[in-house]
Parts: sequence; structure tokens; C-alpha cells
Amino acid sequence: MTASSKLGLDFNKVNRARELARDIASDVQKFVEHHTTVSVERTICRLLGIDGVSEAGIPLPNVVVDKIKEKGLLGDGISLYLGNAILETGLSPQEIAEGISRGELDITELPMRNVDSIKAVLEPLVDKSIAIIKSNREKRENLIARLGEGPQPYLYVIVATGNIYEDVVQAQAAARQGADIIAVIRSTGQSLLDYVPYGPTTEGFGGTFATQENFRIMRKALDEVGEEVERYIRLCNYCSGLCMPEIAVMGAFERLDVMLNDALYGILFRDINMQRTMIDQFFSRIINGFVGVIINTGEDNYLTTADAYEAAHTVLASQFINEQLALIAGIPEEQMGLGHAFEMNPEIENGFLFELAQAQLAREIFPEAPLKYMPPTKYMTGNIFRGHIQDALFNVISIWTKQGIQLLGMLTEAIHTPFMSDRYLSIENARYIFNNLRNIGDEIQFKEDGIVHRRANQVLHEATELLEEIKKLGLFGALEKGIFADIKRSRNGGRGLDGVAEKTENYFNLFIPKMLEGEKA
Amino acid sequence: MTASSKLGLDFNKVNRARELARDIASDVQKFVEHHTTVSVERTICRLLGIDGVSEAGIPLPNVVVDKIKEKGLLGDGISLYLGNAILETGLSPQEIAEGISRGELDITELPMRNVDSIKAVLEPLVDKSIAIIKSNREKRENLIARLGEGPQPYLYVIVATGNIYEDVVQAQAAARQGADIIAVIRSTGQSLLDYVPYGPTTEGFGGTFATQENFRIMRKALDEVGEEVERYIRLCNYCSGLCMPEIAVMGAFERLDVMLNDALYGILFRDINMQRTMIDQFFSRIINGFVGVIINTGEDNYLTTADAYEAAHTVLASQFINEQLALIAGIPEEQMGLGHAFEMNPEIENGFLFELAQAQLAREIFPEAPLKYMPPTKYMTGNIFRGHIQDALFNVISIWTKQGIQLLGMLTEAIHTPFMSDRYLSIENARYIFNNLRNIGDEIQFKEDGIVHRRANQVLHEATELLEEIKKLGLFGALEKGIFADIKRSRNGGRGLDGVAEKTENYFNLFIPKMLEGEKA
Amino acid sequence: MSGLYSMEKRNFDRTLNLKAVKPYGDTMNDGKVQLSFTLPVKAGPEAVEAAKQLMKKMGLNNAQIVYWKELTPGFTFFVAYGECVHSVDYTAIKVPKITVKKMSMQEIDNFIRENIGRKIIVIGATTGTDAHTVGIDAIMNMKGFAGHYGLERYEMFEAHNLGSQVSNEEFVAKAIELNADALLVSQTVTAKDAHIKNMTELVELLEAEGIRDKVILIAGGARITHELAKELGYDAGFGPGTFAEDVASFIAHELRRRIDKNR
Amino acid sequence: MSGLYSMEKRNFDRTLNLKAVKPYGDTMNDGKVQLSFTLPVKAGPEAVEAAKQLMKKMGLNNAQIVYWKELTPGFTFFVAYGECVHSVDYTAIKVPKITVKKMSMQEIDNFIRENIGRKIIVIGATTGTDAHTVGIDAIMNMKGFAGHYGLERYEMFEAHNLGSQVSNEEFVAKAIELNADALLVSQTVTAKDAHIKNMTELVELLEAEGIRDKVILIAGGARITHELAKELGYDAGFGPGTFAEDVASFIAHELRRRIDKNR
Ligand code: B12
Ligand code: B12
Ligand SMILES: Cc1ncc(COP(=O)(O)O)c(C=O)c1O
Ligand SMILES: Cc1ncc(COP(=O)(O)O)c(C=O)c1O
Repeated sequence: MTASSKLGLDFNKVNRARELARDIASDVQKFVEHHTTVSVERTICRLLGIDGVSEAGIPLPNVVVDKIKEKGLLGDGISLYLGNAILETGLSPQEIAEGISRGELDITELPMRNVDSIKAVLEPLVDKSIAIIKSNREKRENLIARLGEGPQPYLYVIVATGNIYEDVVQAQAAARQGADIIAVIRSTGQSLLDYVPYGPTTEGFGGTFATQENFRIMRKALDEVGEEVERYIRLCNYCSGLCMPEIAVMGAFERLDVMLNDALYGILFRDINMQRTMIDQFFSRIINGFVGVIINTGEDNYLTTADAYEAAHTVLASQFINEQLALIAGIPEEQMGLGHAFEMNPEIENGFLFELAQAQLAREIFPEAPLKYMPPTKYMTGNIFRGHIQDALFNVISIWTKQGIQLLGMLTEAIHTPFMSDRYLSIENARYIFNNLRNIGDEIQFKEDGIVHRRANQVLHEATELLEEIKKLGLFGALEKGIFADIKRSRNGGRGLDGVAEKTENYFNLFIPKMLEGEKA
Repeated sequence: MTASSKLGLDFNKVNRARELARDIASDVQKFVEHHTTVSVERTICRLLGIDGVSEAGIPLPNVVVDKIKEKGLLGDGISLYLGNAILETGLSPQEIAEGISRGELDITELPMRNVDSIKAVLEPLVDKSIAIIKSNREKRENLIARLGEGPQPYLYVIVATGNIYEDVVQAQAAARQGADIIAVIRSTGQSLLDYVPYGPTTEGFGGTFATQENFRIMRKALDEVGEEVERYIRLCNYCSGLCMPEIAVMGAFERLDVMLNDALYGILFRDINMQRTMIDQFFSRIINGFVGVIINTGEDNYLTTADAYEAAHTVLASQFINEQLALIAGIPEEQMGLGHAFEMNPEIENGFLFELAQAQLAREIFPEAPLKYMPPTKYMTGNIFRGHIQDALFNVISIWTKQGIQLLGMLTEAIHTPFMSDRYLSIENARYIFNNLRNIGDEIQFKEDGIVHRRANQVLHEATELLEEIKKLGLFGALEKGIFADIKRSRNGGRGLDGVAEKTENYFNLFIPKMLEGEKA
Repeated sequence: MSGLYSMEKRNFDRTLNLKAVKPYGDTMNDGKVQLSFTLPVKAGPEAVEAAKQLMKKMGLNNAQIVYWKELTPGFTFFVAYGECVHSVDYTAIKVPKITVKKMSMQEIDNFIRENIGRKIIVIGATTGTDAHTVGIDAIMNMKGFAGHYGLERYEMFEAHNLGSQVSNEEFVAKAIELNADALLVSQTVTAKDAHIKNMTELVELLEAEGIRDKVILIAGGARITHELAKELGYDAGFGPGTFAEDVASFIAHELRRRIDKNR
Repeated sequence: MSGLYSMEKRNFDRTLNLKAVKPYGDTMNDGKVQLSFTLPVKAGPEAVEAAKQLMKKMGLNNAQIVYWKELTPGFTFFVAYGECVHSVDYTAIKVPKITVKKMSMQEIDNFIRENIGRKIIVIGATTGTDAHTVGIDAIMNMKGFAGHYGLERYEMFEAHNLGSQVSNEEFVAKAIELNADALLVSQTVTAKDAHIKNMTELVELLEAEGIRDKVILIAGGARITHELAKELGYDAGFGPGTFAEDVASFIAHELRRRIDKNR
């Protein structure tokens, strides 16, 4: 037993698990490095200043990238063709995109200049983007320094009216009630779209479309209310689905602070092709890391289909892997909102003690990470009164084990996306409990070799064994076997595989090295 | 620090406090032993078989006792006159009472026989009553042995429709949902009545009158539903106010299992004269002790007028005193439902830890007592959603510190006496939490010298100091100074003093020695 | 077709109209209301249908019974959501209100010194069988409530707190004896409308004694509103969150008004 | 007088009358209902009055606003209790119900062997953009749900689970390809009535393809009732707590009925 562990954890085992995860992640990374996707290339377009839609309403980044894809040139990367076109036409990327969209320009047909000169002409554009993003990061830091921020666990609530303007009303109300993070849930269909909608939107189902304009509207509203409540209010969206890196860059431009960002979620729950989304994830995480976004991973979702007691170790194993994948993309621990959830069947005797063990386990293994803790959802029912106390116990565990981000449970979880009053009641619930139990984590010890100790060590043990197995199978192999969330996915199935290409020797992406470096600086 | 204390309590201090309380109680007892009251004498009438009402609707025990009181003979005790009348008239006590009520008989005018012969004629009647009560105790024990009972903390709920028949519907519903104890709240006015109403009643305010017939109706209903749910369901009522011992004996006849029974409550919250109610309490507790009733004391109420953080030690001091007063009346620890309450302002930072300290403190100091734990009431508001989670935290502390009787909090506490659905939601709340946290008490330790330790030791210290002071003042003096509940009462003020008389040398009460003996057997 | 479920597109107007205010869930005028209630029928599809029909009668469309549970044979509890068809004209609402400007203890004492020129005599009590004193104590006792001193602390009030469980007869007798300017009645127990009965009886008694017009009659308590008090024939009513200043200002101004009127 | 508070003695009849069922708090026919809702107005006595008037319109007497809180400027949340004047004739309620007797897996397989004589082909999917699969999996997957095996385990069913996010077009194409006897549609997302649109579209598509009558069309999900499904043109609807047996019995009996009819 190590002195620093309240759970009597064997940290040799933790180290072993971490090593295994590192191997699993580098294995994936080998694959990722040799590939690109339409979404990655569209992201580069956006970073180079391309925005807006064609007359037919198609986003210009899509218009541009589709051009090279049609010709089978995706593997060369868009940078080459765009840079070349700049040199050839003297136009800006945006003008080039508009030209393509009007059918006046075919960038694949232009004479090809020397790669170094192409890179050179792109360099200032790249630097400009990098500077904008950096300044957003600084702006956030300054605002937090000036306004302050709520203590952890941050109170995280969602808004999901489908209408960005209505969302603003809800979001500001929540901030005034004490919320620290506002997440704008996306419309049900969006993650399967292979483009990002454009402009302000008012018609989503169960959520509001993620568009750059919507980001801007909400950012402004939260900045305003932040001044009013004298607390920086973080904005969160979903960097997942078929447009992971594009959303990352939109978020970087509009100063989002938190992003759900996990390829595994897309694979398992959206049936997105695993190759496609692992490649997308890498670039999206580089951007998120660089702009200082806290990413949230989606392990909590496993427990909506698998049983929380039985499958607890799969959550931990996945956190280990996500940690390593994030590190590769330059995300520091302080930005890793690794996910887990309070999803044990409420009928289980001593279920609370098992949840406590799991939450404390995550806390001790990832001490610097602002862990994202998800509320009960699966066992929430239409009995809103009981639901409210399930959420209360969830809040008790969170303050006890010092979680980072508390995704507030709603008493109406089983019924509808939150009403303004539901959010108020949830915030009140969390604030009451966090204050009333403030220092319980420092005050209380677990009995040696008791239920909590034994459970934590068992989960760690099982997670390590699972990682051994995944290492043998490879991550893709493990997904094919249905190891996570009881869901099986095939390597070549699911959506978006046709947007993947192997990089040619012509390929380059000027942003990655700069961002990875900037990260370290 | 004693090994057995989770709080690092100094048990020398506990012993010292207990000694002080013993002295305080014997001091009171000295006064009590030299006095009797109308209610004590009416109780003897009831024990001797007098029941029913006069044509004017006055209970016959009142008719009989008022007779000797009018004549200034109360200090002789009713036993003398009744026994003498039996010898003289050959009538039964009931016939004698009816005679008095019709104005045909004046028991104070009869020639007075020798005391030994009077006692002798009463003896078989006394034995008969004692036998009935004993058989009720055995019946309870047999039922519990056959049907079983819920685990502690017992789920205790109130019914309070004002109508005994409607109460039955509510009570049976609650038992089916899991309640272990049903308390029939009394109508607001009853405790100030110097008689016990008669027959079944359907018109109470905020509660239902305590009558022997109502006891019988409810007892039958609970026995029925007990068979159905295969659990003995305990019945509770209020042995307080101006008729303490009468209600005790009615409860003994109808097999009630739990009785709120605390003179201090009546003094402070009902402005009942302290001399009167201390005398009444003694006899009522003897009866309760003998029939195996668990008494509930009312310290929790202090915190509705005084502040729970500031006045926590007054609760503990009062528990010490009530323990000693109960021991004198032959009540074993297993029947002492000493009261305390979860009444800390919910806005206090770490308030939960202070509550935890207090509940654990009571648990360790009174290890055998089925502690009665009262829910939040003072800080309950019309916000029923928040109220439900205040009740949830209360349930958490109860299962954690192994309380005996959990008086379930209702989400509608600030609004109305419980609806059937309120009770359901509360029982669900408690059952969920008790099951989900079942073994938390065995699992968790408090940090040495942490917030919980310090708070517990501070409260113990303050309680001991307070007991030193009370010992100096005497209990009556302390009540005059407003030490409990911030309420001052004068020795000769309040209701019911005119029902008190000093015993003459003729006085005898044949029940007390038999019951105290039976207790020990 | 039960007609309970409307399939028409609900393209309601999403702008706020204060002349027709509707409940709000997450979109203006969506009408969303949460309910819970018990029906004395056994659980089952018929019970659910009964609950929906009841909601329909209340004017709640698209009734969703999101939870139900038989509490005991023959009684079923429901949690439900619906969309309210009714609206309220907010612009037409007039609520009787105590309009007196709020002053501090010192300002009030000064006001009385200048305008009345003598101490105001006030008696207070919790009447009937009601034993709740925390409310009346908050207003009257020296130490007051939440940092606001009670009337006993005011230099220009002579305050008598009779405590609780005071019968209306005793209370009126005391008012006459002390020649009180204002009577403060606290009522907490409202079960079976106990407070209504009790408060009405007091007014009748004061009228019978011919002193109703000689006193400022004030009621207070958790379920007392100014509106209700006025309906019952009181001069004012005070609910939760009242402090001594509120009552003291009202009494001082009202007494001054009466003195002026009688000149 | 606002008239909101009735001072008449409420001597209502306290016996249960199934022809006029009312909500129950703690006394038969007391009509007690709990509500919570938000109004888009700022907090204050006018807001409380507006809330009461709204309740009055719903037929809720003696409205008690027991809590209110301004959630954000211009939006006030209320918790309230009232006494419902409406009642429902419980004896007149007729709910469309699936009347098929429930059988075990083995009984169903035997029934099919004897009455249909071949495997029943079933396809299932969560359609539209809905990605919730737990419900349809509970019915179809081998391992089933809460100890009840899914259709894949039945010997006399050929079950195809297409998963989620299946467009109605794909679904219908697959139905034709496999010559399905029964189509199982799961719908969980109901925000903005997404399920209504989606389910209606499927019926239209089946009709356009001319195969609506050739299949047994079944919907299910947390907010699906048999009644709603019937309204939308489905043969049956199944809500929370459904097991594979329920669906399997229905399909087997319905198919048998159709075969008999077509003889
Ligand atoms: C404390 C309390 C008690 C204490 C009272 C101690 C005491 N000395 O007062 C004790 C434990 C003794 C008690 C007993 C009972 N109680 Co009690 N009690 C409460 C409780 C928890 C809090 C009330 C309180 O003190 N509020 C705090 C004060 C400051 O608020 P307030 O009274 O509203 O006062 C403010 C304003 O209203 C106003 N105000 C009040 N009076 C006046 C007067 C004037 C003139 C003015 C200007 C202003 C004013 O100013 C005050 C300050 O802002 C409530 C539940 C709750 N959370 O509300 C139940 C509650 C009031 N009790 C209730 C009941 C039924 C009882 C009993 C009758 C139960 C029984 N049958 O045994 C008993 C008996 C008492 C009796 N005969 O009246 C019910 C009433 C139900 C109803 N609607 O009728 C409640 C709601 C609990 C419940 N759900 O059952 N109770
Ligand atoms: C698990 C879950 C998820 C999982 C789904 C995993 C998966 N593979 O299915 C994940 C995390 C992926 C998820 C995501 C989302 N979810 Co979700 N989710 C839930 C949750 C917690 C439980 C649903 C569930 O599994 N129930 C258990 C099953 C067994 O019950 P059931 O579906 O009712 O099935 C039974 C019966 O209905 C019936 N049945 C069901 N289908 C069928 C079909 C047939 C033919 C038959 C006969 C019977 C039948 O039989 C089943 C067994 O008895 C609910 C909240 C809740 N507690 O209900 C929210 C909930 C359904 N989700 C919701 C939302 C909005 C989403 C998102 C759209 C949010 C977003 N914008 O990102 C996303 C995206 C998904 C999408 N596009 O659809 C909302 C829906 C709101 C509404 N009323 O429209 C809910 C209510 C939560 C909320 N309050 O916001 N979710
Ligand atoms: C990691 C992650 N990404 C994305 C989402 C949302 O999914 P989508 O926007 O694809 O509906 C979730 C849902 O909780 C999630 O956990
Ligand atoms: C010890 C005790 N006795 C009696 C009562 C009830 O009082 P009464 O019946 O006098 O209204 C209480 C109230 O909680 C109590 O705690």
C-alpha cells in the first residue's frame, strides 16, 4: 500500500497498465500517421481561411476537398493544391474556394510548382491562423485571471432547445444560477453529416446544430453573462462525428473551452468507421490541445449499454488508452476530462460504495485530470422525485472524490431535454451538496481491505488484464470483438471510410508541427 | 482515545455527564414522589376498569377524580376512595363511576374502612389489569417472533388526516410501501385538554384525536396489514400533554408499541406546568416501560426554535437527563428512543459533517438505545424538490450512524401534513438510500482530529458544562432560565398546575411497585 | 381516435405576449407544466387514460404520463407533463399591496416621535390552539430574526407578546385592558382551514365588542397573504420573509393616516 | 375580492364514485394536485397572482403557490398545490389494448409450428437519426433483457436486427428484400415530435410501395403507447417494460388471424 492512496492501490500495477496503454496507442498512431481524411483536409482549408457556403448551400471547405477527392488525390493533401493555386493565381484561399465553387477553377489542373515554394507561400497564412488561435487561448487565460472561475467540480449543464437564440436564454439563466460550463447539445443527426452546417440555426432535434455562427452567438452571450456574474463561463460543444477536426478548429476560432472529443464514442455509438475517426481524432486533439480546450472523453457511455458493475474495468481501461492518445496529440493532463459515470443499478446493495470506489480510483490514477463525471441516466425514470435524489447521491460522490467536471444530472433525464426549471433544480442540488459536504474528502478514510478497497483493486486488476488482451488484439481488433460497451464494430464497416486516404509522399500538414511545438512552449 | 470510539471520545467525560444527569434526575424524582395529579389518578381509574363517558360526554375517570379534587382530597389518591367504595357498596369501579356520574353516589362521604382491607379488595383488580398489559406485551413479542420486523433504522411515518378511518387507509398504504412504524398525529388542540376524548373520531385539525377506540381501530388495521406484508407494524401515539399517563395506559391496553413521551416537550412547547407534567411523566413511563413500549423523547424540537449548530449540546444534555429519568421509571435502554434531529441550516459549509458528528456522538454515547432521529423541518420550504434531497442527506446520515428510528422527512413538510403520495416518495427515498449505502458505517473512518472529531468532542464538552450548571440550578431552575430551546417557563406558570396535589400519608398507588417489579422480571 | 394526441404541427407564436402569458418549458409559449397527483383507481392502462382525460379537462394537451405507481390497491400515483392551453393577461393583474415605504428601525422611531408623539401599543399572539411561536417571535422579540430586531427593541413601541395558544377571547380582553393600537395575530396551522375560522372569529369578536375600528388588525404566517387578510376583514397580512420593519412601518403610517382622518 | 379563496365550508362527498373520479391527497375527493411550471414574467406578487389565475383556469381551486423563484430576469418558477374541480368517468374509459394472451418462448414456438408451419421473418431497426438501440436490442438480441430472451433466440423466428440510424428507405428496401412478415420500429427521440414524423413517413412509404397490408407493422419505445401507434396507422405499439414474449405472441396471433382471414 502506497501512503498516498486512500484505496491501498498497487501503483506498480497502475504503471503497468499505463505502459500497456502507451503501446496500444502508439500502435494506433502508426496507422494514423500514414493516413488523412476529407475532414482533416477541410480543417486545413478552414485554418487557411476558407469559410462560407456555395450557392447550393455546400460549405466551401467541402467543395474544395471534394474536388481532390473526386480525382483520387486526397492522399496528396489539400495543402499542396491550395498552396500551388495561390502561387499560380495570386488569389487568397477563400477566393480560390469561391472560384472552384462557381466552376471557374480546377486546382488539380494547374501546373504544379515546387513543394518548398508552396510551403513558403502557405507559411504566413498558417502563422496567421496559429496567431489567432493563440490569442484566443490568451484571451481565455486573461478573462479567467480577471473574472475568476468556479471551484471544481465545475457545474456543467446542457442546453438543447434546437434553437440557438432560445439556447442563449437558457444558458444565461444557468450561468446566473451557478453553472460553470454550458454545453450546447447537437441535433440528433449532426454527427453523421460529412459537413458542418453554416450560419445561425433554429431547427434542431434534441439539440442545436454546431455551426461556427452558433458558436459565436453563444460565446458572446456567455462572455456577457460572465461579466455580470463575475465568473468566466466555459462553452462546450461536440468535437465528434464525421467532422471532428473541423469542429475543433471552429471551436478554436470562437474560443470554445471544452469539447467532447472521443473517437471511440463515434465508433461505438454512431457507427462511424474506426479508421476514419481515429485519424480525425488525432488532428482534432492537436488543435484542442493547442488552444487549451479541455477534452471530454466518452467512457461513461459504455455503461448505458453494458452493466456498470460488470463493465467498470472497461471504463478504466479506456481512460488509460484515451490518456495516451491525448498525450500523443500534445494534450496535457490538465486538459484531459476523462469520462466516467454513476450508472450502477440503484437497486444494488452497497452500490454507493462501489461508485465511490470507482470515482476515487479514477481520481487517484489520473490525479491532474479534470475528470468528467456523468450523472445517472440509464436508471433514471419518469419518477422525477426519485431521480432528483439519485442525482443527489451522484453529487455526494463527486465532491467526496474531487471530480473535475460535474455533468449535472437532471431529474427529467428520462423524459425530455432540460427545461429551464430542471436546470435550476439540478444546479441547486449540486450547490447545496457541494457546500454542505465541502471537505468530506479530506475528512474520511476507507477501512483497510473493506468493500471500497477491494472493489477498487479488483477494477484495477481487471482493467490491467483487459489492456493486456487489447494489446494483443490491437485497438481495432478489440473493437471488433465488442470489448467496449458490448458493441461490436468492424474495421471496414460504419460511416465515413470512403473519406479516408493513404498519404502520398507529397503530403504535408504545416499545422501539426507548429501546434505540437506551441503546445510545449 | 478509546478503541471503541470512532470519534476519539473521552469516555471519562461521558461518565461524568451521566453522573451529573443522574443527580439532576434524582433531584426531580424527590419532588415527584411526594405528589400526584388528576391525570395520575384518572389513570388509576382506567387501570381499575373505569371507561366510558357521562351523559354530558365527560369521561368517567374525570367524573370520578374531579369529585375528590373538588373536595380537596386529591392528595389522598383515588385508590383509597374507590377501594373503600367497593367494600362499602359491593359495586365494581365502573358501576361506582356510573353512580357518581348520575349523582347517585358520593365516594368521599362513605364511611372509611381500614386501609389494608381497601388494598386487599383492590389487589385482584390490579392484578387483572397487570395481566392484561403483560399479555399485550407477550402478544407483541410473539407477533414479532412469528412475522419478523424491518431492520433498523425503522421507517417511521405519520398519518394525520384528522379522520381515523381515512388514517387507516393511509397507514395500510404506508405499511405496504415499507413503513415499520405508523404514528397517528394528534389534533392540534388535544394536548391541552385535561381529559381524553372518547370513541372513534373523524374531525381533527392537523391530526386525529387520541382515543382508546381510535387506538383499537388502528391496531386492528396494522395487525391485518402486518399479516399481509409479513412484518410486525408498530403503532405510535403521543403520551404527552395533560393526560400523559392516561394515554400510556390506553396504549398499554391497545398494544401500542411506541409513544412520544417527554415532559420537557410539554413544558417548552405546550406551556404545560412543569410540576404537573414531571409527575405525570413518571407514572406514564412506568406504564410504558412495563408494557415494552419504546418511548420517544422530544429533544429534536429544541432545534426548531434554537439554532442547531449553537444549541447542539443542549440536545445531548437533555438526552442524558431523559435517560436517567427513564431509568428511574424502569425503562430499559432498549426502549429509549432518545430524540435528536437533522436541523442544521442547509447553507452551512460542511453542515453535513457537523450533523454526522452529532448523530455518531449520540450513537456512541447511547449504544443500546433505538435513537429517534428527526428529519429536517425548520429549513424545509415550499421547494419540494430541494426538500426531497435534504431528506436524502438525512437518510444518508442515519444509515451511516446506525440510528434506530428514522422519522421520515416529507418533501411537503413546509406545506401540509402528508398526502399518501408524499409518504410513498419518502419511504422510497429512505429505502433507496438505506439499501444503496447499507454498510457505509462499517466501511468508513473519520480522520483523527478532523472536523467530525473536533465537533463531536466540542459538543460533548459543552453538554457536560451545561449539565454542571443544570445540576446547580436544578432542572426546574434551568427551565426557568430558558436553557432549552431558548424558551423560558416559570415553575408555577403554564397549564395544569391546579391538577397537582401533595400526597397525604393516606396515599397509595398499587400499580407502581408491581410494574417496576414486573419490569425487572 | 382519442384525440389526446394532436398531430398538427405546433407552430405556435414564439414571442412573449404579456396579454397572454403561458407556461414556459424551454420555448416561449410551449405551455409546459409538470403535475403529480393520485387517483383512487387501480393501476393499468385505464388509470393512465383517466389521468390523461383529467389533464385534458384541465386544458393540458399532449398529456404525457411519465410515471405511475399503485401506492396501495386502488390508488395510483402519476407524474405527468402537459401543454397548457390557457393563458393569463398579466397586464390586467392588480394585486392589493401594502404600499408603505420601508424604513429602518431608527427612521420608524423618528417618524412616530414626530407624527404620533407617543408610544404605539401593540399586542401580539398566536391564537387558537396553534402553538407556533417562531413567526410572531421573529416580529416581536427583542432579538428578532435574521439580523432584524423585533418590535420590543423599538423605542416607540410598547410591545406585548402573549405567546401562543391564546384564545380569541383572552386576546380581545387583553386588547381592551391595554388599550392597544394594533393587534398582531400569527397563524401557522392551516389544515382544514383552521386559520380562516380562527381569524374570522376574531373579527366577529372585535366587532361584537365594538372595537374593530379602534385597532389596526394585522395577521401573519407562512400561508397568509395580504389579499387573504383583506378578504377576511383585516387591515393587512404578512407572509414569509416579513421583518419587524415591514410591520412597524405599516402600523406607524396607518395610525398616522387614521389620526389625520379623525381630525 | 379575488374570489380565488373560497370560504365556503368544503363539505364534499367523501365516498368514492367511479363515475366521477377526482384526485386524492389524503381524503377522498379532496382533488389535490401538485404542479410546477415557469411563467415568463418577473417575480413578485403579480407573478404569484398570474400563477393562481392560470390554475383557476385549469380548474384548480384554492391555489397555493408554495414556492417561487426567479430563474433569470423575467422567468419565474412556481411550485403549487390546488384542488381540482374536474372529474373523470372511469367506468366509461375504453383503452385500445393488445388482448393477446401472453405465452412463454416455448409456447410461442409451438404455436407457430402448429399454426403457421414456418419461421416468421421479422426485421427490426431504430429508424431515422435515432441512435438508441437498447430498446430494440432488448426485444431482438439473443441475450434479451432482464432475463427474457430476444427473438433471435426463438426457433420459429428469423430475426434481422438492422441496428440504428436506419433510414426509412433502407428499412423498406430490406423488408421487400427479405420478404418480411413483421417490421419492428424503435423510436426513442421524441423531441419536437421527431418520432411522429418518422413513423408517419414509414407508413406512407410502405403504402407507396404497396406493401403496407402485407406486413405486421409494430412500433416501440419509451414514449410509444399502443394507442399512439394505432393512431399513426401501426398494428401495435409497445412501451416501457415490454419483453420479447409480448411482441412475439402478438405477431404470431396476428399472422395466424390474417392467414385465417385470407383463406
Ligand atoms: C417549528 C415548527 C414546529 C414547532 C413549533 C415551535 C414553536 N415554538 O413555534 C413544533 C415542533 C412545536 C411544532 C409542532 C407542531 N406543528 Co409545526 N412546524 C414547524 C415548522 C418546522 C417551522 C415553522 C416555523 O417556525 N417557521 C419559521 C418562521 C420564522 O416562519 P413563519 O412562521 O412563516 O413566520 C414568518 C412570516 O410568516 C411572518 N409572520 C408569522 N407570523 C406573523 C404574525 C404577524 C403579525 C406578522 C406581521 C408576520 C408574521 O413573519 C415571520 C418572519 O418572516 C413547520 C414546517 C415548515 N418548515 O414550515 C411545521 C408546521 C407549521 N407544523 C405543522 C403542524 C401540523 C404541527 C403540529 C400541529 C403537529 C401535531 N399535530 O403535533 C404540532 C403542534 C403545534 C400546534 N398545536 O400548533 C404543519 C402545519 C400544517 C398546516 N399547513 O396546517 C407544518 C407545516 C408541518 C407539516 N407539514 O405538517 N411545529
Ligand atoms: C442510453 C441512452 C443513450 C445512449 C444510447 C446507447 C444505445 N446504443 O442505445 C447514448 C449515450 C448513445 C445516447 C445518446 C443520445 N441521447 Co439518449 N438516452 C439514453 C437513456 C439514458 C436510456 C435509454 C435506454 O436505453 N433505455 C432502456 C431501454 C431498454 O428502454 P426503451 O428504449 O424504452 O425500450 C423498452 C421499451 O420501450 C420497448 N421498446 C423499445 N423499442 C422497441 C421497439 C419495438 C418494436 C418494441 C416492440 C418494443 C420496443 O421495449 C424495451 C424493453 O422493455 C435515455 C434516458 C432514460 N433514462 O430513459 C436517454 C434519452 C433517450 N436520450 C436522449 C437524447 C436527446 C440523446 C441524444 C440525441 C443527445 C444528443 N443530442 O447528443 C444522443 C444522441 C442519440 C441519437 N441521435 O439518437 C433523450 C431523448 C429526449 C426526447 N424525449 O426526445 C433522453 C430521454 C435523455 C434526455 N432527457 O435528454 N442516449
Ligand atoms: C464523447 C462524446 N461525443 C459526442 C457525444 C454526442 O454525440 P452526437 O453529437 O454524436 O450525438 C457524446 C454524447 O454524450 C459523447 O459522449
Ligand atoms: C415529545 C413530543 N410529544 C408530543 C408531541 C406532539 O405534541 P402535541 O400532541 O402536544 O401536539 C411532539 C411533537 O413532535 C413531541 O416531540
